[in-house]
Amino acid sequence: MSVVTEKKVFEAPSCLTDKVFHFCPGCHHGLIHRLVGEAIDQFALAGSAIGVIGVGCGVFLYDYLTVDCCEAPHGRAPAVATGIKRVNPDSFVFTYQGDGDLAGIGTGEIIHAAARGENITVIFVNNSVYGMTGGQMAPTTLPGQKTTTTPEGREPARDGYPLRMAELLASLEGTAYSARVSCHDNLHLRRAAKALNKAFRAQVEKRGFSVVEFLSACPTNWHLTPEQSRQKIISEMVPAYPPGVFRDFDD
Amino acid sequence: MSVVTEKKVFEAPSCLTDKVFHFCPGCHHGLIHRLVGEAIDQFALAGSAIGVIGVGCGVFLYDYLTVDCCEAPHGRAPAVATGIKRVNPDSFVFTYQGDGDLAGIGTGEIIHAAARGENITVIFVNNSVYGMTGGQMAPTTLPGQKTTTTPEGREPARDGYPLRMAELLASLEGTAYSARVSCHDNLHLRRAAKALNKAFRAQVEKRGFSVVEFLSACPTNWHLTPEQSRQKIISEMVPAYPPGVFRDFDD
Amino acid sequence: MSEKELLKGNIALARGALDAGCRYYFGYPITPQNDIPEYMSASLPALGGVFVQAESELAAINMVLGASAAGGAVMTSSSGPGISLMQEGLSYLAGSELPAVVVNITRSGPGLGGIAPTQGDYFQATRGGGHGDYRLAVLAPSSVQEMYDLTGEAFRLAFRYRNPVMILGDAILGQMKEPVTVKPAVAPEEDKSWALSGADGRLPHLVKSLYLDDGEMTAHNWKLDQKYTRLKEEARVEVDCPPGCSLVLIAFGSCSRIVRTAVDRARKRGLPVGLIRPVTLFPFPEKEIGRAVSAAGRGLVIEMNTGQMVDDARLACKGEGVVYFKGYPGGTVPTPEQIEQVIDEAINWRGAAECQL
Amino acid sequence: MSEKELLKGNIALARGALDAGCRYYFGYPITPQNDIPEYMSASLPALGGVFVQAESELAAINMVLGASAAGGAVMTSSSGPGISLMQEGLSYLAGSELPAVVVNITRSGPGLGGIAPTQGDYFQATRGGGHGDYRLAVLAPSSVQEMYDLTGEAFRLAFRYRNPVMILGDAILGQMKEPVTVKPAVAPEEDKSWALSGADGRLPHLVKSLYLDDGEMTAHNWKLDQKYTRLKEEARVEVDCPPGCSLVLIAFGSCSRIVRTAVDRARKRGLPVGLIRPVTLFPFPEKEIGRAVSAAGRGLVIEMNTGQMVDDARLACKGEGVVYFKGYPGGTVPTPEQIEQVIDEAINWRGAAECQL
Amino acid sequence: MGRVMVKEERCKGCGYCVTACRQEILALDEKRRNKSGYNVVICTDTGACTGCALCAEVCPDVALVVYR
Amino acid sequence: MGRVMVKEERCKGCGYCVTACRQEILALDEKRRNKSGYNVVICTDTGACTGCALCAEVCPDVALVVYR
Amino acid sequence: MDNIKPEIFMDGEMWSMEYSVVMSGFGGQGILMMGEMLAYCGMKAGLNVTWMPSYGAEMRGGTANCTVILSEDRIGAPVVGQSAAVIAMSEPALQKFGSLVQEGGLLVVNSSLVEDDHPVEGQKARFISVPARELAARIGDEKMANMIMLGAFMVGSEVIPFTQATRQVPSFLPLPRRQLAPMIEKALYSGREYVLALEKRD
Amino acid sequence: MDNIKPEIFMDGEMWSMEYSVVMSGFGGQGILMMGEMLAYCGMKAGLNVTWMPSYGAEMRGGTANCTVILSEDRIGAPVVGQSAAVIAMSEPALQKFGSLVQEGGLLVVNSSLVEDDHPVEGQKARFISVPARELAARIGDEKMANMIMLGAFMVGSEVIPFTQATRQVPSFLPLPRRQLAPMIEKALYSGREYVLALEKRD
Ligand SMILES: Cc1ncc(C[n+]2csc(CCOP(=O)(O)OP(=O)(O)O)c2C)c(N)n1
Ligand SMILES: Cc1ncc(C[n+]2csc(CCOP(=O)(O)OP(=O)(O)O)c2C)c(N)n1
Ligand code: SF4
Ligand code: SF4
Ligand code: SF4
Ligand code: SF4
Ligand code: SF4
Ligand code: SF4
Ligand SMILES: [Mg+2]
Ligand SMILES: [Mg+2]
Repeated sequence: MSVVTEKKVFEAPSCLTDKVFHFCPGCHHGLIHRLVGEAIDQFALAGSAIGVIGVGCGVFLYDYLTVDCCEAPHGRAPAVATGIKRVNPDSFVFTYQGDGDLAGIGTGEIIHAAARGENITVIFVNNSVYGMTGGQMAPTTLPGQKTTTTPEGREPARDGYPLRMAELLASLEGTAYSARVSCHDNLHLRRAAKALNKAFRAQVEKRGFSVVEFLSACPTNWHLTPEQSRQKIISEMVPAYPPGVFRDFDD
Repeated sequence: MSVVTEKKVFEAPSCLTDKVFHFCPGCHHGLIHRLVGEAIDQFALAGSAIGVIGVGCGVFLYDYLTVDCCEAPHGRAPAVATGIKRVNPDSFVFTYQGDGDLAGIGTGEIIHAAARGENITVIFVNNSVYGMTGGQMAPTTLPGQKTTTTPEGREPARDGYPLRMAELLASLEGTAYSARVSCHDNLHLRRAAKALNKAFRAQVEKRGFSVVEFLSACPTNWHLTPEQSRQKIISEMVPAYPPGVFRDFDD
Repeated sequence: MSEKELLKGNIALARGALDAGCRYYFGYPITPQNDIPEYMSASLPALGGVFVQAESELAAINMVLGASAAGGAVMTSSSGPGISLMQEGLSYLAGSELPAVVVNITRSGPGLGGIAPTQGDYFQATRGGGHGDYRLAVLAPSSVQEMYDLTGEAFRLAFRYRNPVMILGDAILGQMKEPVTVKPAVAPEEDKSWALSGADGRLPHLVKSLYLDDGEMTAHNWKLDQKYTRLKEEARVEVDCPPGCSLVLIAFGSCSRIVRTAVDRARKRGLPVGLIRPVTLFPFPEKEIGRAVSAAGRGLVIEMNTGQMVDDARLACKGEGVVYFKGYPGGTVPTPEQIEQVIDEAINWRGAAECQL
Repeated sequence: MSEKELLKGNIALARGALDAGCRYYFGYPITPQNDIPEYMSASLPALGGVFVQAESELAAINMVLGASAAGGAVMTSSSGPGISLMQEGLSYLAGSELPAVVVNITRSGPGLGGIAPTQGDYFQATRGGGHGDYRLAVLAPSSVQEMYDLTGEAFRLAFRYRNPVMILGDAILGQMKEPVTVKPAVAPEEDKSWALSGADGRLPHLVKSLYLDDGEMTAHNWKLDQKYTRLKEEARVEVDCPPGCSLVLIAFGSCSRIVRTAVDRARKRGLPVGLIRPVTLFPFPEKEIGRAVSAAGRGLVIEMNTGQMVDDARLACKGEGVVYFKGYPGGTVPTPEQIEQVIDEAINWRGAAECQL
Repeated sequence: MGRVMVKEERCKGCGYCVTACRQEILALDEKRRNKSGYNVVICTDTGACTGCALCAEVCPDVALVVYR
Repeated sequence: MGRVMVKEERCKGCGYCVTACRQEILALDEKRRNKSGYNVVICTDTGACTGCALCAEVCPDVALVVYR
Repeated sequence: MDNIKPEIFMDGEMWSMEYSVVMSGFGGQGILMMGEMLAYCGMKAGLNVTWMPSYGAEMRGGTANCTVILSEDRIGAPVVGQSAAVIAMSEPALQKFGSLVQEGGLLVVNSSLVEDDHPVEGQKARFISVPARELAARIGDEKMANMIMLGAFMVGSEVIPFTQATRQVPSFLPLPRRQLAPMIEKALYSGREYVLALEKRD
Repeated sequence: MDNIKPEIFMDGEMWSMEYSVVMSGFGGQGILMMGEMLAYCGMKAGLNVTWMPSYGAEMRGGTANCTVILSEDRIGAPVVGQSAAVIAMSEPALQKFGSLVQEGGLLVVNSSLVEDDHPVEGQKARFISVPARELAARIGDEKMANMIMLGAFMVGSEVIPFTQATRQVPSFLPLPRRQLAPMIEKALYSGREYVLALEKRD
């Protein structure tokens, strides 16, 4: 037993279940789940939030957060969320999507949800690969990065250039808030929490579409240890995908 | 008969057939067909060009230009063109797409073709409505504009904001050339021809993806006379969709 | 009785939806069904409902999925190519057991095809357009009145069985105007306690179709299968087979109207012919068709395609009686005279079971 | 004879494609077929071919359409949901009469379902996944060797008939390794004079499926229909029905392997059972199945779904003989013991035609 | 100096050329319609044509040929 | 002053917390594995913990609870 | 319904109490509305009716057409191969649809826009030529040409009792356009009188 | 093929010359490769073989398994309900797959990672416990634990003639990894010797 004067200064958010994450060691999906849970707690949304979950390693989010959830077909979470939000405008509707999901197959849906200014919040996990399917090239894969479908490294002239979604979505009029954050150290995590808070606020205050892009490690498909993965975020992901706020309804 | 010293100073491009266009009076599709034909003539591409035709009022382009053509499912012309170009890299491959086709259903395909730097040329006809299907709202419909599915006028908070595709595509690394032009007067038409020439050159010189967006009238679905339509381009379309070159491989 | 109105099929359908309580519509333009979204866009806001023109049919069907998951009475409509694009979503709707009404005012295919009336999407509608073991309930109106009535019925079935329901029309039914008696049925109160609304004071709800644990998916498949078996109670059919008829014509939708005319004329000429019109294509009225064809000995399926429902008719007969087929694909609507001629040939046919008509 | 190699089904399929001259691959990742794009991405560049990972299955099938229109020997592969997304494109390929090979390494559905082996996409593959009157040729390998061999065959059929061809496998066939004899067939030179290459010194070529003028579409539909009739020559089936057998089992793909084991065992126990394995699902080997079942009097279809091919088997029998069905949907692969038990029940069944197994 | 030739069956009477012509010598013939039912454009003062082709450039139906 | 509690069955031994701790008092226990087979993290000097929670903040598996 | 002349629309086929008319012209001439009004009046007269328009890409290039069928029996297909009557309001419409008219049927053309040499069809069918634009101009609204044609058709065909039909005009019009009713009635009468005068002359 | 002991894998079912083994453990332990090598050796011994891996989302959470079947007849399903043998290289693997072993079958566990109290299954099946990590460390490469297990399994089951199988190692390896052959052979032998020693002890 702890001494009586001791207080918990860090614990899991209350809307997080006890179930152990199925994610690989060092995978940031779990961390992002926790941040989402914290934001839900901060705004007291556990009773009104509805999560729309894209297909990817995050597909089991509903096992971890005690909120209503809906599975969306791969890439279509923004459309599904639109349907939900239009029926329940007072629910807090968020999507949780990987980079294959959002920037690949779901490009049309995310752009038009943003263009419509759909009052939803998008959690976007950019780990530069298709995690769940075993590490194929994603639209966000860096030039030169080896994946199972770019065995010699992504060659932009043949395989295309990476997409910077936070910037792209920020350029649309319906977007109230768009930011990119990273998960690789405490400083960036604090900024991430702040961005998420703001994105949530955008919806709560009915400002329009909000999105936060998280730079996230996939040690398994990067074939790196967790610590090496963290270093890769710092040295490769952050330069290619600079963290920052690209659109803010307060500006 | 004309006097012997007389020379033709303006006639139809040689790759244009004699068939009378099926377009409505004052519709700029025909004009854009002619400009495309002129560009094909200028680069002597009639024997190597392959057109990929989106579904829309322009779907019968193959009746008017004597080049090989392929119909694409609605919105998928950039993907079809990718398939053709990858098999025949020395053919000149262009798509011809409306704004519903390119900026609506085909958003994913156009963005990824641009991101891949696919060495094709896109002719994009922005008439701010779905012409062929009878005048429904397009992604490019202006705020307040009445269409058959926005009978009270497009209300951005409900129906979304217009997309500016030339700018959006210009922001992608694979894009070699992106410009917007207008069809409403001689000055703008000359700029349009120049832009088209440059876009063609981009492909001929293998610079990557090129696109020209044409502001175009749809008198029928705007419920205006041709002259009123021209005025609407000047007073409403041009301010909302400023003509200009947004990316140029020569810069 | 309220007075008749002269309504276009698509409009009658849209009004049928509104009268059945539909308050959410998501769709994308395509000929020949544009009247539906246009009418909905003009009507829904005033009813407190929502119309969204989606960026594509793919987006539309997924908005439908979301709206349905949230408990909304929701509809979309499209035609041929657009319905093909919805197949993944339809499979998800069925797998997640979500109620929704999906309208297909067909065109001729494959590909871009044409916009003339055909019935080439029968297979897609009644079995396996999308992946996996699932079925849609499929209703086939044959008049503008039924465009109105069956749409109400579609919403009832969708909620009762928590399953997507398809209305299969064509350009004739969508574009034509006919007199209609508009008479909203009282929609039964449906249990929507499963819907997503925020887990306030209750356990979270989950709408999903992913089942990875051992045996889970198998159990889910059998559960759905049982639902489709239960659905058989809802089979609807119009049977007009006078005693002694030796040939039963079978046709649905707009095609059945022309066959109706031909059958009436043939009877006036003393020919012993019957007519069966399936109103539900799934569940297929197999009992009635099996009974009628085996009694008459011969059936004759007329479709505006190259032969699709004829499979179901033959399966329904279980070999008791032969079933001939005559098809009119590609938008060339047959005339009653042509059908009469086919009836004559069929009646006089004395050769093998397979009759080339 | 070249030596055997131990190959994974997906890899055997990819090598079969390359050996058949496939030089263009467009696809999008999905379990359980990722080995195919991965192998293609590593192999094609060195062969002067092209691999493009498309942004979606929708884009992939349309890249396939373009590559095919340009005369390329092209393939894509996917699974369940991804194949559903390709339905519009497949309909266009068929309508435009373009050759292409499309692989479906199925998962269980509907919806996201599961990734375990099932055969729930039979309907979608054999009829009407997309809109309009069209058919794919469908091949159903049942071993890794056939994953290799039938892929070559698929390319032959695609070019011969200018039609998309589907290979229908599942996770067992895709993920399993077995010994394979790799022996490229000599691909026949195909006429590609119709392809798009630029109208240099000739009239322009046009690849299209839109037919709006009176009667054009109808003519096109009948033309396609005749092609599908011609395709019947290509029906392939493995028949093992010893004289005197009173029950014929019918199964395809991975499921047929288990049924094979069960049939062998049942025969050892003296039971008079036969086995038919359709290798082509479209064209369906209706003659052989009709003949065998009517001779035996009874058929028993075993599928890893809730009942799809059984329709074709019943149609093939034209009522001469009954056809029972037993299904194993959702990824629960049956054991030979279970099938043996079903055989026993079927053999002993003396009741009505419909036997609940 | 110049001359404009109207391909009447192509002309749809949109009037774009009328606006474009700086010489103001083009007009729609309100009395005559072509087979498709459109009033076609005519040159009201053939002598004044400069052959500048501004008219042909804006014609969406490629209905004009200009000589100089 | 502070104390960190490891939920061992959640910990996957990624080591992020080890790097994050400024007191350098966290380490992976190379000898012990949890049920899932991961080496779990331990606090090597319980007295030195400041309760700053930097470790918990970076933990992707929400395996740490911090008291102060 | 005593005003309906069965001998016109039962033409040869005793069992079919069906009368069909194909109306055609340029887009903007009000072809579809003309057909709708006929169908509406038929409905009000207690008949079964169908109205089937051209739609979709057919309409590009500025043509429009519709088919109206009136019948005492239920109606099968709302489109026909051959039609009891054809109304052509433009030259291309006459070219395209004129040949659909049945032997002994009725062909009504807008002589304001159609060259006046009687077409081949005129030889097998009754031919009525109406200067619709001029007549419309005379009553002060050129847009009423379609209603002039309808009036002419109604007396020419006698498929619908004229006065009874004319009384339905106000209820046919949606509220915001109801003030047009008097003008429409005037146009219908103008068409009627033109034909009656013609018949007297013959 | 005289080394194959039919009594082991024909266990009760005369008509089935089929032997199946389920191999399981953490991802990264080389489970799939271990199975492949067995299948390859079986193929080279002239047997029909199938190898079926876990795939897709099953692999998240760091587990891996595969099933190998060897048979003189053609093989039906490449997966089994009950298996003649189970190899478990981790505690969760044992928990999940241990119960699949048939009555009288063979259970081989990696005692380096599995707690040493004999599981229930040990009571109905033959149980071989191999300290694979320690043995691998002893030959100088901890990554060889899987090959140690395979060697142990091969002698324990006698499903494949050991020496003949071992000779296939070089050709099994893809060229760039062929230099690993000696180390692998060493590991196979180490596993074999451990089991032989055990058997002597018993
Ligand atoms: C239509 C469709 N296509 C493909 C898949 C297979 N699939 C599942 S998850 C996934 C991508 C996962 O990548 P990402 O979205 O980046 O998520 P991550 O796992 O990396 O977090 C794919 C392609 C699918 N389920 N549905
Ligand atoms: C999948 C699919 N959905 C819808 C349609 C119907 N459709 C044909 S053209 C078109 C849009 C035309 O608009 P646009 O692309 O802007 O071209 P425009 O006619 O205005 O030039 C639509 C929705 C179709 N053919 N296919
Ligand atoms: S595969 Fe990558 S994204 Fe998926 S759980 Fe593992 S580390 Fe995370
Ligand atoms: S509808 Fe519009 S876009 Fe189409 S041809 Fe007419 S004016 Fe042009
Ligand atoms: S060529 Fe110039 S001057 Fe002559 S008609 Fe045309 S615009 Fe007028
Ligand atoms: S611009 Fe062309 S189509 Fe228009 S009026 Fe002049 S000549 Fe005729
Ligand atoms: S709370 Fe701070 S000092 Fe204590 S272990 Fe964690 S990081 Fe180290
Ligand atoms: S960060 Fe969490 S999961 Fe990683 S080692 Fe530390 S406690 Fe364990
Ligand atoms: Mg990812
Ligand atoms: Mg448009």
